Amino acid sequence: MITKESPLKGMNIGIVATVTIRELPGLHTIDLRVAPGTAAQVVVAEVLGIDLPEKPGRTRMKTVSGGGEAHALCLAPDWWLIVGFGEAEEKLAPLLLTNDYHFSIVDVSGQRTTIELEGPKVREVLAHLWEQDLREKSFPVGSVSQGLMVKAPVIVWHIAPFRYRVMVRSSFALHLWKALTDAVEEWM
Amino acid sequence: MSEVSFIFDDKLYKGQKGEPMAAALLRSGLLSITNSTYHGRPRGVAGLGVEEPNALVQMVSGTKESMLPATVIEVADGLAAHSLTGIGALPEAPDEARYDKTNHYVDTLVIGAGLAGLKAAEEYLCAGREVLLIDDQPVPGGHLRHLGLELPAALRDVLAHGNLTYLCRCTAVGLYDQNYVVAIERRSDHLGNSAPANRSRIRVWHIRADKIVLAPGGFQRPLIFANNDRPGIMLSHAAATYVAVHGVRIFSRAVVATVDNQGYRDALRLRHAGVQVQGIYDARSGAGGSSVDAARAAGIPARFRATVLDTAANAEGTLHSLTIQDLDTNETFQIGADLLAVSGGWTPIVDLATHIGIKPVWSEEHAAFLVNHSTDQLRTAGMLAGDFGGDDDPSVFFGPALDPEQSRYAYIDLQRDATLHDLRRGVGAGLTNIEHIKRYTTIGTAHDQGKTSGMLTIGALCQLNGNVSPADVGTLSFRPPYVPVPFAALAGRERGELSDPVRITVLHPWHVEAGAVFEDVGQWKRPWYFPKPGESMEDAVRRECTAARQGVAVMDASTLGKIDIQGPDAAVFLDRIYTNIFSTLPEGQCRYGMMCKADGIAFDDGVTTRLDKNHFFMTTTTGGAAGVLAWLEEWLQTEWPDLKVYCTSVTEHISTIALVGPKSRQLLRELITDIDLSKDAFPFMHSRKATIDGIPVRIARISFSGELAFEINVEWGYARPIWERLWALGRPYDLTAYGTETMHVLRAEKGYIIIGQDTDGTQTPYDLNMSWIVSKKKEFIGKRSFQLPYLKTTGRQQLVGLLPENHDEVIPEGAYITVLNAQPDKQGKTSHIGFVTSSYYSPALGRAFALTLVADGLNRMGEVVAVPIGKKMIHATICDAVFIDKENIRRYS
Amino acid sequence: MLYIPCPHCGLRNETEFHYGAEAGVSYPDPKVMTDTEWAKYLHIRANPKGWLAERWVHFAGCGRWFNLWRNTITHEIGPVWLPFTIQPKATDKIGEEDPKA
Amino acid sequence: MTNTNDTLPSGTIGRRQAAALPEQPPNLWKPVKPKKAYDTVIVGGGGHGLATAYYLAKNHGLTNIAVLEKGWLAGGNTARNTTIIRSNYLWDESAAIYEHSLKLWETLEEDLGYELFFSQRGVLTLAHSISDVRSKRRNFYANALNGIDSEWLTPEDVKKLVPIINISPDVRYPVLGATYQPRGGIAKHDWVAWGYAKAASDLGVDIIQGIEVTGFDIRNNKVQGVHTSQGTIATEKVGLVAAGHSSILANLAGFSIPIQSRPLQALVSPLLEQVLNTVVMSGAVHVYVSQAHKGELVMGAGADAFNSYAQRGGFHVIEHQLAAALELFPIFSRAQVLRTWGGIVDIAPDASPIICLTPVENLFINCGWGTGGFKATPGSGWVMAYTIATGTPHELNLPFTLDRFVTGHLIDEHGAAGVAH
Repeated sequence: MITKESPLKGMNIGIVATVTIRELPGLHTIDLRVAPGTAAQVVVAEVLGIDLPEKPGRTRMKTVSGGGEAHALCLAPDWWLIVGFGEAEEKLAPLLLTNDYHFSIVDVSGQRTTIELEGPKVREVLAHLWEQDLREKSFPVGSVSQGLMVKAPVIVWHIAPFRYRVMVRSSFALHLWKALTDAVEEWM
Repeated sequence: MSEVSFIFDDKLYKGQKGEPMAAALLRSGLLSITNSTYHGRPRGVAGLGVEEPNALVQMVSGTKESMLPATVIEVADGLAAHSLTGIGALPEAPDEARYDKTNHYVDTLVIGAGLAGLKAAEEYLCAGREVLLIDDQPVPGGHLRHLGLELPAALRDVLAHGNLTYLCRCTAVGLYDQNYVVAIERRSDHLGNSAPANRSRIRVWHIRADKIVLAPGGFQRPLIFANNDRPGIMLSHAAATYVAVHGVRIFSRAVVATVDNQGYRDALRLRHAGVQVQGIYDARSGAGGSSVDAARAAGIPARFRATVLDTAANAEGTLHSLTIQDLDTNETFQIGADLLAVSGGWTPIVDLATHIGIKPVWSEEHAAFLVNHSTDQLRTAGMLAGDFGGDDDPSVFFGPALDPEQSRYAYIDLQRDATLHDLRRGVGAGLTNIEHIKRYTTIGTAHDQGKTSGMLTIGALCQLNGNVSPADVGTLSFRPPYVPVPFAALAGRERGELSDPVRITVLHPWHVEAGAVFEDVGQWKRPWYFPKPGESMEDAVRRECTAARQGVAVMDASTLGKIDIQGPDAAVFLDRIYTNIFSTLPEGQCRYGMMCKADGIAFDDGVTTRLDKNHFFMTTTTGGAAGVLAWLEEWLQTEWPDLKVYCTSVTEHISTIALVGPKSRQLLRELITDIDLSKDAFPFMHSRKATIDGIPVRIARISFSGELAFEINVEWGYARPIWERLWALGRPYDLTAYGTETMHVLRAEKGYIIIGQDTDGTQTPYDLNMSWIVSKKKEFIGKRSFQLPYLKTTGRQQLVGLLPENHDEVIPEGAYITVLNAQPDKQGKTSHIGFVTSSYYSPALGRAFALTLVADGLNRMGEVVAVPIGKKMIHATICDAVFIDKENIRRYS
Repeated sequence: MLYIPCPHCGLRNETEFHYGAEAGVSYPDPKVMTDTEWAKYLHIRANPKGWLAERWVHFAGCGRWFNLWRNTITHEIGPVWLPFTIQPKATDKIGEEDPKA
Repeated sequence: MTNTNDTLPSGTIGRRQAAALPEQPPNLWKPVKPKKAYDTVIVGGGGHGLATAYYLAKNHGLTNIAVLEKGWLAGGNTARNTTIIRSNYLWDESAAIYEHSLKLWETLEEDLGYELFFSQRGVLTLAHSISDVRSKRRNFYANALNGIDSEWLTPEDVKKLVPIINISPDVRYPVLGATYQPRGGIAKHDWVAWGYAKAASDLGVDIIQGIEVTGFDIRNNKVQGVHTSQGTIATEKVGLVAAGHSSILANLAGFSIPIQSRPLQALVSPLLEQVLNTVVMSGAVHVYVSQAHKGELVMGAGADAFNSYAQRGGFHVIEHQLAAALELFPIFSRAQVLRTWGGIVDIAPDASPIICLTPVENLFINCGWGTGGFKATPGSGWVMAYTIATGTPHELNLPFTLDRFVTGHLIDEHGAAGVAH
């Protein structure tokens, strides 16, 4: 039996008093591209049964069969990352074949590795490496943003109070892990 | 406060924890701290903070940082330093300290925690703003601290406010566009040997604020007179503070020379602290104000229209007596003194404001350059904005008229030993602009960047140019940083393995275990070759090559750029991007393509597979991945929005394993059982879906070696287990792993180019002998440029092969090629016809060979040419660039 | 470190963007170009002192191209607009002279 | 001539004798008011403009010349560069003109009778990857054929030359080798300009500061004069030599040039005991460093990405550069950044200069030196003077025409040079 292997295999969970850093392996993600305000977008949203937030930086959540959480992260006006929605592809595949609607779906589960940080000092730790504004009023729970962290392309997702997910391009995962565990040094 | 002991110039001193080292040294009677940089004259503490021009030290303890003013070092147990003559030293010992950075966003940033800064902070807090207050002192209050006064209760409340963050020992060093401030927080030096190990020594703050308030305060100016640099001559505010606040008791007879009321205030403080103030010599013709009256009431003799002309020193070189001059009668007289406190007026700190191009404005009323600025983004406050407080009416006076001899010892920049004499020479040489004077005299170029000498220079120029106004002279330009910042602080955590990302494939750990030697390809670490114990690189590469040509070998090609391209116009789009046609490519088949920039120069290549009618899978070079995706997006977004195409990077979603060699099919059959891998069922340049234990994979018959070869594309996470399985099955076949070097040899044997190695950014596809890939039927990016005169000239360099006479001689890559017996011209230049782009030993050929770019190469087949390597001359023959299997039997097999 | 207003993501540090030089230089029809005209398209881009209409792409963010006015002397940033929309005047926001007006 | 000895009394406390600069001459250039007319007007009083005027007077006997400077003399890139001098360029055309320049440097102090602190301490260019090594070695072989002194050094050789450099294979981008040009070095930038200014002034050239060119008097496509902030000056010939403002002047004269003006930053440390006697460049990690005569470290950074005339760049550029510098030179950890500044570099599409005739008769242009201008000062002035005096390009600047962008005959130093300080 073949099972997936993470780029961060063997990296122990980094726990300090103020921040916990852990990998969330095997997160299913797909890139959805569809022009905003088109019939295609409406139909795709219908088929997925999840409304697609129209402003980059916004996210939507829905519970899926089995009680899991699926999320739609708006990364650009015509670009959404669909997280934790395994059936998305097969649901949309037939629609794609009709060629009536112009959109694309690509499984990118391997493209990024997800690291979750949690704890009272999580924002201070991230601020060492993340140049964007993390203030609650600028980046509240439910916000998502793309950018660079120690030169690695990442998606930062404020998923819950004092809990952030950093989705990093997999080839950079180990580099970012080292930088994050280094950044907690003073918050032990 | 607790008493601590520290070492200075190998002697033990006592001090109060946290007080400036300068204060402790003075209290112990150390007046003369060092000798000046060029003139070797004795110098002592003259200032109070970062403006200090003399007392530079090198730390011997801690991180051993050099060129720090003793006026800003806080004494602590275990601290040790020695004096410097203005030249620092870089210690060999590694810097063990930790340096980090942080990014901070805030509504309002207030720079300076003096009264003005604190009041501004209060104002914005009341308006409901979040405020970041930074100040370079260890405690808030600015001058209050120097006066030994406590903060008023109201301002203490400001500091306690929940919406205020206050950073002490934090210096704003640069103000940049769009309200961006870089600040340096010194966090552990003051703790001496009790600093926690995990605490960063210096933290760089990157601050972005909606509003910035500049309240930096100012520096007191000295005066220009002969021998104005002796130990015992200090800024009056500094002298009074050391005496009154830090209990310096070494002065008995003081004299004050002033041009403003500050001199009177400081005279009073000296007097109250028990120092005999023999007189205040005020260059002004008269002055009023409470401090003037108070000084008079205290019985301190004050005299107007008088100032210091010259000074004399005792045997130790410290101040002994002064010559006072009556500015009306020019009469002079001597007076003994061991302290001369000078007050030449105040200079607001305009540095930060000028960083973003704001011009300071001269105010006659304040006798200073001010920045009185107020916009939505930026506001100045306190002294900088013209609020000098006190009862002042300062005047513009920088010193008495000095004769040439006196001016040789009238110092303007004490760090640079630059004098009024030097400045006069500059003016005499015809220099009028202050920037020229600065460069001619080096004034303002030292460690203190002219914090006190700048205004003196302006003042002296005013006098030399016939008493013009400082407004006409203008200020020197200030540049970041406001105070010197160690390189290490600015490097932060970007050191060692964090200095730049290391990109690795999911198979990297396997390569490490297998003992691979790696090469850096951009940010990627790629296996270069896999030496067995005792093998040289040459041995390993020959073994790997032979395995690929005769058995079966495998490589990790996952670093290739991969782009998923979908949409009804995908084929049309690729036709415009690639020089060759893709719309005719049948589904399930692959095609090699080349891209040019609009200038017709080849910039990337790779194999693209048509998965179905509207769906393509593009591969790019490892280095070109990001650039190509950006290129595609740029054209889609900014030129062809009508095209219905979406591009998605899957570089790290899909891992690519290249299985190469005559036995590759046999081996693959054991791994892939659900599709027919036979030559006829699965021809060259075709692609098939398959599964391995239910894991979906895509197999493509793509060959970068010319051998029978398969590429296994599988989701990143599955690559390692599948790779492992391949190895288990491969044992009987003596499966061999190979790296980039072998890949290069194999592709070069077939004349396959590598963009960036066999090109240098000046080759068209024609130059690469690839006219076959340039479609005549359609438009594509770059086509027009092929018509430019120079790009279609004959005789351009073309890709051809080269075989050295000596079969074992691998010609160095980059070597230039000449005709036989080429001779240097009279300038010693030898003309060449091209150069070697790739050169290897080929086990398959049993000889060395090379790829080259040679002028008119295709018409030089068989020509014997020379490759000069130093004194040595290699002879070689130009040949076709394909060395193996010209008929391509192997890859089709 | 410029602070650049991405029309989709908001204000972001300059390091998230790539520069695209003068805005509004569209790909001409290569077939009808003289060498000189073609060379102009390839190599000549506006380089004024003052307001410049220029292109940026938010490569590290949404990946979108957009245009903005920026003053090359003060680094002041003016109006932003999307490709294929009407180019505003630099004056629309700041009240400076628009060199192209 | 290499000067390292001090001419003023030195401090004795501390570990090192303080090296001081000698006194400057009592006279530099004569302050003059502009005349109504000149034979030739040079627009731009930087190093290149002053050198052009000097060689026009010295080599071509033309002395009725004015140099017009908008600000203060040599206050542009001449005052803002890292003073690196070398000629080991890849392409034959580049190598030829930079080598010509270097040969002029080697006799310039005698020629001008002015101390320039021209110090041929050698220039190292490091390679950090296998492809980097390949291209640097190509450069090395190309130089050999062009008769330019160049050596290939192993990391161990580099370490011998620069003991403080870290050649450990463990650093992120290890030193894998280097080219070395022994005749390369540095000079004191301000003094180079002043030396040219003084010599030109002594030959009768009028050097005028604080005068801005606002337009050109062009009739029948022929330049007749320049309009300035101090009135119109008639002239037969005009040379535009104003790095950082070339596009503006070209537009005033009615034509466009393929130039983008970008900020290029540099920084300096306080005086430090000598630790570095060689110029070290690394395009791969953007480190360009030398230690000046007085003891300060002078470092160049990479150019900023966008057009700007503000003479300031982004601080992040400095931060990344220092991180890279510390990987190479751990001993720099406690060196301090004393001052940073920015210049305006004119960059052509192929990172090579433009020195040629223009669409306007008798109007000549010299620009596009990008990051390589200082080292070219003598050669640039020399060929520009020839071109203006004779009305035709010298063979050395023949390849560097505006026309090359139409024919496609670019001289692409991008691939070869990166940031070619």
